[in-house]
Amino acid sequence: MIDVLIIGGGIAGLETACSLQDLGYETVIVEKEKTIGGHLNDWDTLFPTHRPASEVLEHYTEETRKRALTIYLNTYVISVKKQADGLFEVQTSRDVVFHCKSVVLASGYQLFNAERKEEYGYKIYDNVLTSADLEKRLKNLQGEFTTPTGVSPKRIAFIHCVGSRDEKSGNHYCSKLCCVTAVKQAIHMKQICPQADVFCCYMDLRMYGPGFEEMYREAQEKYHVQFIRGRLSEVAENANGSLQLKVEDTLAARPSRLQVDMLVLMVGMETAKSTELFAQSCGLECASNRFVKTKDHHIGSNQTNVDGIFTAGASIGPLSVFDTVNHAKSAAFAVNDYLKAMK
Amino acid sequence: MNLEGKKQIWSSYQKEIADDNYYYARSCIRQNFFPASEVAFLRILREELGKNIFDDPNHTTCTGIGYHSDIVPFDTIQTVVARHFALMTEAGLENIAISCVTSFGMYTEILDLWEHFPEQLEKIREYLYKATKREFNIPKNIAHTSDIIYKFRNEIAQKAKYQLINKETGEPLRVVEHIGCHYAKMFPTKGVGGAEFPQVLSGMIESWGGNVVDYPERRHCCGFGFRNYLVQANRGYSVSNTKKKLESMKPFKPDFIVANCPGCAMFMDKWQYTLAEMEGVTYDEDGYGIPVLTYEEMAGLVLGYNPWDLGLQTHQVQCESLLNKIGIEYDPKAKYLDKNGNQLPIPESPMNLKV
Amino acid sequence: MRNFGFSTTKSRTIDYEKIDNRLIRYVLENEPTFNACLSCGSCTAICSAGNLTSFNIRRLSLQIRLGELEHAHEELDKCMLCGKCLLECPRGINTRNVIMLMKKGLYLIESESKEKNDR
Amino acid sequence: MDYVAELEKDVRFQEAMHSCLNCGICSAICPAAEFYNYDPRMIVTTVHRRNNDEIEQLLRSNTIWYCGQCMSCKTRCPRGNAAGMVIQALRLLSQKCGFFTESEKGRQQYGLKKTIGESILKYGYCVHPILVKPELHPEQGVIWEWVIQNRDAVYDRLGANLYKEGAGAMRKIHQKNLDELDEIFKVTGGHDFYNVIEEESKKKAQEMNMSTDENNNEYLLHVLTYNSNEHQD
Repeated sequence: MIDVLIIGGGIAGLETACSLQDLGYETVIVEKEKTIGGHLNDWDTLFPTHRPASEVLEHYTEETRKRALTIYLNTYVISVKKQADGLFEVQTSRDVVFHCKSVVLASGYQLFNAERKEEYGYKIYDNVLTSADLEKRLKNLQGEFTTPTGVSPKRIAFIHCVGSRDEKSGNHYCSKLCCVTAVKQAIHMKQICPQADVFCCYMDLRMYGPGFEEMYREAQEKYHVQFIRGRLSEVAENANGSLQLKVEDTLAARPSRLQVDMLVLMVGMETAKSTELFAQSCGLECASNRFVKTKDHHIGSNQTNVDGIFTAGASIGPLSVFDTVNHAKSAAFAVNDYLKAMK
Repeated sequence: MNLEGKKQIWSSYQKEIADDNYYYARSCIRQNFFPASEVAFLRILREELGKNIFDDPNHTTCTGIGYHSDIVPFDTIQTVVARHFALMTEAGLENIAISCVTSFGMYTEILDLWEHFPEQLEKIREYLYKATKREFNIPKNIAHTSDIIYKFRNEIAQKAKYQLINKETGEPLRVVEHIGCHYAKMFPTKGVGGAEFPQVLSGMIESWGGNVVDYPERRHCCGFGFRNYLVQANRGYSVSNTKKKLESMKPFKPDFIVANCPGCAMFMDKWQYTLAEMEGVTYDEDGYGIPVLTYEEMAGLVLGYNPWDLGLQTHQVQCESLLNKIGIEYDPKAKYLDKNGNQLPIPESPMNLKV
Repeated sequence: MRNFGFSTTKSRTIDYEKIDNRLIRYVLENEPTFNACLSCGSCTAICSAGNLTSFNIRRLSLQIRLGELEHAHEELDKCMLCGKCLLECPRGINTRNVIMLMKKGLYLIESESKEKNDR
Repeated sequence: MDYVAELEKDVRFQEAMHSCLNCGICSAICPAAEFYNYDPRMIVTTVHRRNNDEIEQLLRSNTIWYCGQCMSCKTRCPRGNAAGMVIQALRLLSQKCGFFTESEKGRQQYGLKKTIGESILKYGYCVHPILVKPELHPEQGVIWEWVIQNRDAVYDRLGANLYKEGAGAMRKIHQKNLDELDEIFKVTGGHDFYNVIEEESKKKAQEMNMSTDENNNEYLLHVLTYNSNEHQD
């Protein structure tokens, strides 16, 4: 009998597992991918400090190794059944059935598929990227930065709220991390392409975390990133492969036209498809944004409507690395309380 | 430009288009400016495709232009549209084929409204009965006439005499497609390919050998803008919007423009004349303008119909350069003959636009 | 050319290809804090001149960023240089100096183009 | 009058007016915003503020008459609004209240009623060759002039059935069908609405010292051709 089965080997799952192990519980992580670390593997640097994401990954790799955590890679959960005795039976793709006292859902999020915003021409116009694509490009960058069509960019635009605060995409909620990611990436682009004009088209700038506002100010003052208050309406391709953007400058109350060499779509976070399926299979309640609904928004954000199933990280909604690590730590305490009460 | 991305979008917007047995709703603007296009449409359906389509003398305007000029109340246009449904029902038909894009948008909007507000549908049923003693069924399928040509584009391609290919160079013609705003902008799922990358015309163009030109202002309105054209004092809006499109497409050197909306086809043609006469500008290299076709004319040409039967002589921008590029055989002397072969007077030439 | 009773209209669209950035460049070079403007409108809300006239310092700043200088001169003359905006700005921008630099920069641009014309 | 309450009775308003994010996605692609001093976003925000005086001001202004009804705004709005449909509701109310004659662009409703409006009932079409007179439509070009000069022969050549019995393009709409159309206008308030436009316009014409006689309709010519050119800032 395992104490805690953790679904997801991203930083939320790893942090929860480390903390629970330290509290003396036996844990097992199941991860559907072939490596641990989740989305962090694809990320170049983290806001607001611009530190390499690999540093955080290395930290968790080391902590995981030290504790010799049990991790099943390439394994996904098929079903979770709560039995009459309150214990869980978890079926996985490995033909292994796990029996455990509690489950932590740390399955995270998925990025909005930008193809759904047809008017932005993602996967149609070559120089339209997502924020995640840009991170990958930066991570693997060797030599001079060029756009997908091989141009050294003179003008770059970042588009906030792609697949967020948008009923047309089915996501009415704010993804909250895209604003600060855009500012981070804008600064990064200015650092490596100082000759380029960089624009951010935003609706509201949500600089909610420590160091965020400071970074925003740095983008304005030190890097001269230009902020246009307006949401991108459509993208089209010019004869030379550059892009024409149409966006209202709402502060001037006039339409504007912007020609750019590269466009970066700040894609929002959605509940992971696997989380949705999992929630259905074990009767977890989801909120109107399709993320898992927490039992109490303020004082029970790790608990769900099913006793014994807990959440850690972005399965409850868009969270930063900072938020995720904290949420995962508190998940460990919530599980601890539950298991203690069980004895 | 990545075609795979477009195909992905197209696959999610394939609407159902009836196979046969249509009630034909004519268009005020198309009948007026392109009567031969409606003739060609019926000919293609009946003679080339062997379909049954009923051309009813009893239907009237849908009043859509009046409605969007805000002089016809919403209840009134709904009842006029309901009358057309009644005529369709009385003819024993269930599928309606609409020639006008404004009408198509209206019919779509009205059906959507009735779905959300069933009490509105009941009210209109009462109005129609009170006014005409007629009753109606909701159509099973509504399609714009360009949807129907799109549906049978491959059948047409099999019968084609010509392809949209430059005969001299063997290169596909560069075609600008223009979709009427009310085709899919209000209800993206009701248009083939959706609102952003409509496939209805590009599907025809590609099946018939041409290449579609995607230029930055492709989605912009032709500039009709109802009251903005209908009232002379406002026409600056109309021509300025068309100019914006023409300027944007110019660097792509299109061989011709094709539209599925009758008004758009007319404006893109006539405003090229106006701009040439008013400002001395043309949007091709040689000063003749870019020929503009309706999709019926495009289909007719591909099928080898006589260009003068299709009414190309009534276009302001002359189409001969296009006919020559494709290698279409035609009799230049027959351009201004009447039905009985008598010579009509030759039209005057514009000051600046070359003919 | 023929008169049709109407003519094409100039587009109101802001075209970033064609922005005249002479004045804004001058102001930013000499008062870099102005880069940090949030367009929040605090300055305008407290503005003495704005409460009496149509003067809108937030809008004017934006117009200058967009290179629209036609009305800048007469607008700037409406400012009473009371400096209340300076107290209000959440980003601590020296708004008073910004106004002064706008005036000075505008003067420099105007005299430069006059010189060109005279030549 | 409580204008918001009036607007809310309009189904189009109910369908198209939700809370606004002020993101400007509508204005960015609006053909009218590009060529007029107009911003559909501001229309929605003004109406959303529910200030009766502000709405009345809007109903009396040129602003609501600039929209070209292309409905491009409807495609894009992230909240499912459609400024173009809110405009329709405002225009209806402006006419019902008689405010439309107070603005240059609003007064043009008379011209639209006199041309398109009357054509609908007389010919059964919104547009008819008889109405697209080259002298009123010089922009239609020399070929259109030729079409009109040789009207019957050209339409005949093109397979139309111009103003004749039976089916076909531009056929004469049978009187019984025109009667049905007329009856629909009677039952659904179409005629009443035409009358409101007519009466309010005549009042205004009198005020402006212009005749509205059938033979010398100065006011009609004025509303169709006058442009103060004050529609851009």
